[in-house]
Amino acid sequence: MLASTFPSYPLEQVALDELLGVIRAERALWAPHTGADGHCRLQPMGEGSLPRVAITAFLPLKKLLLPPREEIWSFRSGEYCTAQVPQAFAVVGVPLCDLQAVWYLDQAFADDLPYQARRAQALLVGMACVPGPECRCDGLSMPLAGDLFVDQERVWALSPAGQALLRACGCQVSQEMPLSWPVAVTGKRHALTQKQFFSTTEAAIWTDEAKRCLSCGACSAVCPTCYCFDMLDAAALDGSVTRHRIWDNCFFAEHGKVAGDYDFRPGRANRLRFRMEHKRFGFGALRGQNSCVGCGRCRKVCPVDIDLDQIAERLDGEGGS
Amino acid sequence: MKFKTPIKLAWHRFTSCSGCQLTLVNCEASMTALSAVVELHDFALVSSALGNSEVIDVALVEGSLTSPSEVKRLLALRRKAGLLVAVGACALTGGVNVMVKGERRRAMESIYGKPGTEWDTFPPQPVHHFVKVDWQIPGCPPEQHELLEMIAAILHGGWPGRQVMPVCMECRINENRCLLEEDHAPCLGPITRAGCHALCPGIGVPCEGCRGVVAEANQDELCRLFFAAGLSEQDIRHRLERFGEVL
Amino acid sequence: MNHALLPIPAVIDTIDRSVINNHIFTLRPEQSIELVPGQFVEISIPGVGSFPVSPCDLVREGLISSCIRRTGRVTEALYYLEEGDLIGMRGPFGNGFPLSMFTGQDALLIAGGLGMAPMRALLKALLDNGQTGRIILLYGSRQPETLLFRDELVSLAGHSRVDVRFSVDFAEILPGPCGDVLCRIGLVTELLADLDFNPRKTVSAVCGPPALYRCVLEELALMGLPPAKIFATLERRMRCGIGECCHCVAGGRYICKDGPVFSLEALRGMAEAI
Amino acid sequence: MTRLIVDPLTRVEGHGRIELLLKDGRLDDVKVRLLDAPRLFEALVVGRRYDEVPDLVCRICAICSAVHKLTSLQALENAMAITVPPLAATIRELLLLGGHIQSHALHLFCLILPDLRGTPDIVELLRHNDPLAKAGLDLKAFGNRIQKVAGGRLIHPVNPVFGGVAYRPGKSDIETLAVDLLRWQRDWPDLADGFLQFGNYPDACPAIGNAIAAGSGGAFTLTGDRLWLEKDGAVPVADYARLLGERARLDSHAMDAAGDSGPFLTGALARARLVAGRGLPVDLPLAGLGIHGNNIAQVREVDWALQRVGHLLEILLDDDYTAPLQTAPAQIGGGIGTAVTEAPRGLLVHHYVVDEWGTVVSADVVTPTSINQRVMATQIMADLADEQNHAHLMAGAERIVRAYDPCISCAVHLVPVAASYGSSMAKP
Ligand SMILES: Cc1cc2nc3c(=O)[nH]c(=O)nc-3n(C[C@H](O)[C@H](O)[C@H](O)COP(=O)(O)OP(=O)(O)OC[C@H]3O[C@@H](n4cnc5c(N)ncnc54)[C@H](O)[C@@H]3O)c2cc1C
Ligand code: SF4
Ligand code: SF4
Ligand code: SF4
Repeated sequence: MLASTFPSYPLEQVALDELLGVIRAERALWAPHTGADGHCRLQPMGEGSLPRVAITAFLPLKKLLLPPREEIWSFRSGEYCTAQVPQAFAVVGVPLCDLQAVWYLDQAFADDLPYQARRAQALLVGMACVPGPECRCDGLSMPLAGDLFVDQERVWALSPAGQALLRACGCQVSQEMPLSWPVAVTGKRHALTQKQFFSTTEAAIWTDEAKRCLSCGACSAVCPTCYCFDMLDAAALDGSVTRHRIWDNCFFAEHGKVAGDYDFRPGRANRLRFRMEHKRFGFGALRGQNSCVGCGRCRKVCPVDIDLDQIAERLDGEGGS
Repeated sequence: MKFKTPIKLAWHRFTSCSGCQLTLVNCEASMTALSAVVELHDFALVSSALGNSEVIDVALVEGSLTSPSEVKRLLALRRKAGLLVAVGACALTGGVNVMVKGERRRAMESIYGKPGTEWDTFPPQPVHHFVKVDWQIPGCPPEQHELLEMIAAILHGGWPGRQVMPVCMECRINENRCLLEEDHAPCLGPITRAGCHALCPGIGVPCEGCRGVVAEANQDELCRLFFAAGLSEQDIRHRLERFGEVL
Repeated sequence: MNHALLPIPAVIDTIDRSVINNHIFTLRPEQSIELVPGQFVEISIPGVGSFPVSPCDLVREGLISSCIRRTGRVTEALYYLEEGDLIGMRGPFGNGFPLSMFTGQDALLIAGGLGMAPMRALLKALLDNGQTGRIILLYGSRQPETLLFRDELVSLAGHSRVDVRFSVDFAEILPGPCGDVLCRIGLVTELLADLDFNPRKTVSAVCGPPALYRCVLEELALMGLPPAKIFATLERRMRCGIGECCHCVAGGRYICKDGPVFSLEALRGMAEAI
Repeated sequence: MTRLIVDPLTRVEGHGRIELLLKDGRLDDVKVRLLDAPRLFEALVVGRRYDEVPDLVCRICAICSAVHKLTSLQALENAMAITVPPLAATIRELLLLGGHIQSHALHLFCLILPDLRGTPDIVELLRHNDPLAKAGLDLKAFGNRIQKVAGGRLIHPVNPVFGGVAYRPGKSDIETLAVDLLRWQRDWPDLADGFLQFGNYPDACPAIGNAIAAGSGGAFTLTGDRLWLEKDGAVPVADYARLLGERARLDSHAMDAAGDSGPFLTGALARARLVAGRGLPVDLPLAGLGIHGNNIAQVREVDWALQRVGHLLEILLDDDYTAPLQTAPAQIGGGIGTAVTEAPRGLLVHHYVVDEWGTVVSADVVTPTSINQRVMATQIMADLADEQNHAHLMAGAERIVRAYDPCISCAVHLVPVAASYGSSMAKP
């Protein structure tokens, strides 16, 4: 158990419904909702009280922070206009892994105005979760992003905004001394060093797994830290144009192509490897930073059961050879 | 390919169900806007203005080719059209018409009796077998927005951008439950080119692949999955050949 | 944080159509954009799309010139536009060539095909600031007819500090009056063979298609140039230009942001880079 | 001898032509030829699994794709003795009605209205902000919204599946339709009057042909187990082949319904003539109406469809959410099944023979336009007998054919009765 320095309040001091009321007054509210088909999705939350545990939704928070299809600008009568500023919203019932993923996106999109505009409108309320069989969260258990965190006993303020909300609910004295942080990570993920990974470029495992891979892109679509995108213009008959940012995917044939149809990343094996490289070692300024938060979504959705952790194990075994 | 508005737009139909042109006619909300930027020239389904133009800016072509007279009409159209766009599965690959097996004459006779053997027809061929095709719009039926965005892009002097990806990607974006994974249903989403917003899986119907096969599709693995799910080899063939050109 | 994804309106000022399918478009953005050679802008044709392009000249009086090859969907649409038409532009993106490294050194510039366009901007910058020693330009093209900026380069050859040599892959007759310029039939790398230069006092820049990089970069190193002084500019499918969209990643680095100009030293550690 | 040729026919679905033969300046003979290229659907479905066939045959024609799909499903379900759950039947009927509304709106406002206004097409009308054209398009859009909600995909709907439907439209979609419907129940009478105000239908002889329509004998419906005839009573649908007597023609790619009780007239006007008083609000002296009265009958049918849609939406709004959507076949077995549906333009028959492994061994499709093919020429002869101006003759003939709202890709289906499969129904 880690010690936490986040200020917190025992639940009996915080009336959750009142807290919800305060949030609702200013924001559209989203929460995980499990449908009749057994799948949980982040949905606008109707009436009713706060959920008490976090559930890993089908699509992670990126669906709200980096929407699958987002207007970036529009062009009318010779002017390029920015898209409208999004409305304030709150998401309650976010699991720890998704909060960590938001931190990662925050870094990756540090210079991105549309992302940051949306992010500034978001209030994130984390909650303790019940890890499922797919979960492989690892590393740090202290949230890196978010505003509030609710467990069975306390409400933690993770940010000044969260703190202010609690104050608005009449919580005056914060708990200053370090309390033990309530969430533990499962720690089941196979560690893999860059050296191991890069010494296995030619390993048979890539072609092996790639034989099965359907290139359907499901794994990266549902991954909370996959963020490849494409830009597409949609023209309207009145002459106006809207540019959209839409999710792209490194499994697709066009991803590594340049003019002349030259492909820098031909074949599924290379593409699979590329995704794993991103997950384990990050790109650009985030190089070296693990971006897999262990939410288990990719494992769950893959129709042919490709599992990056299993690949990591096998690479470990083959690494020396 | 910059044209003066209104652009002269023709729609020629060959062997098909008319679904592609109906798709455009079904864009009721955009009809008024359309009327401001296009002029219909050969569009027999909705217009009586026929053959009164020496030059067509954009010719949309629907259907597969099945007779010499159709080929003649297509060639004449290509000669007068600035741009030629093949619309729909039939025009792109031949469409479901292609599935007729065996010798054509025999099939004709089985249906029409003796008169059938006298018509000059051949097995359905896609448009690109005969003329240069400048742009393609897939689907059976095609998507309204793809037709409209293409016309709008032409007004800007180019073709619209589009993503090359499988239906699955759109299906996941829509957070549909996966029919392949959960029901072992013969969904062609993983190998079918997207753009329909995963319309069919969205209501629980496995994708029939009407938009054609995506680039670098892994058909072998998908067939293996179908086989494991209990489909016979013939079932799988029938499923794939509907729009997949696996004849 | 500025909105790096929002284009500025830009007007097509002039179009030089002298080389087929390689027209030079001079654009005037509404607000001026400063670029060093090797950096790039994203040009946007609304309703059609956008593409990255490096200028082929120094930015003068707010005008940005690029030699743009007609290769695909978006560049094709550009070819139907005319002087006075409005498009969009955003940038500058990327690092550009390390101009200061050329100070007091000789420059060995190697361009293949369209690579001559960005190379010309570098050449101009080096000539302008006058602090580079000898400048050797090796330029290879498929045919004599597609040699870009030919007259200009030929006239440069008269310059005492500049040594220009051409190669063409195939030709029926060698290009007409080339003045002092040597033109060979063959690959541009063959021009290196009888080149006389001091590898320890030279900085090299290479720009061209992937095939060129594969044969020329390591060759230069073998000739004695330190890998940290050999530079290449890479091309990728760039959607954002600001190190986000992942299309240009090679070896964990964003070519649009960390590059597009990399030293051979850096490239050696980047898988899939060339 | 002069030959006038109208080719291609415009503002009708599919490719057809009219040949007018004049002797001494007077109309002597008329040929209506339906020339869509043959697509051999009836050969194509042979050897395919029963549940694949509806997905294929709906591609016979886009305008009628829902009707084709539903009729073939029904025929195959009949062959295997399956009854779909009531909820599925409701959703299917909703789809059918959406199709009727859209198809009638298309015919009346996009194809006929330009004639009444004297323009080549609706685009021209829209350019001049014609209010009727706009409102008509709106109605068409409404029909399409119904089809989209009930059918999943607008053209070639995917929601109807063997045994029922795949999904139940969401509550909010149904509610939105209900709101739209209220507006249309309010606005339609004015729009209908607007259309009917044109007094300039060409004068015409009464519509020729023995009216035929599907029905059950009770209230007005678009399906049923019998074929009703204006003259000669009714026959069970299974007897359709004998009654209609389809056979191939050398000069047309569509079969010809040459049965003894014919020539037949099918479509909205025929329905109206047959079922007046059974729920279809027709308050017209039908007997004397010429073929252009088919347009009036379609207008009246829209009244009925709007009412009926309201009724179905009500069912869908307060039904319970556990109701089954599909009936599973007890076992895949062989059988023979026939089903009939009133498509917007008339009677559609699908007939299949399925073997004991569920494979279709023969198929037959009879479409409204091939049924009407005979009367078209006769009607032109009758209506234009005294017309001598060539331009008027050609325009008049085209307008007469257009009035039938023909669908030529439907008509040019195929009819293989592969004798080797031992089918029960042989064609002359
Ligand atoms: C830093 C940099 C500098 C460049 N400088 C020049 C220059 O000076 N002159 C010049 O003519 N070209 C230059 N290019 C290349 C130019 O960007 C491409 O030729 C152009 O994008 C082709 O676009 P298109 O839409 O016409 O082709 P498309 O039809 O889109 O594509 C043709 C091929 O290019 C691929 N492609 C699609 N989009 C892009 C994209 N955004 N970038 C690269 N490839 C893409 C496609 O996969 C296809 O294989 C440069 C590229 C980079 C990265
Ligand atoms: S790689 Fe898989 S487990 Fe890791 S964060 Fe992405 S979806 Fe979750
Ligand atoms: S249902 Fe079909 S399209 Fe959707 S994810 Fe599954 S396989 Fe892909
Ligand atoms: S889901 Fe498949 S069958 Fe359905 S519209 Fe899309 S591509 Fe066509």
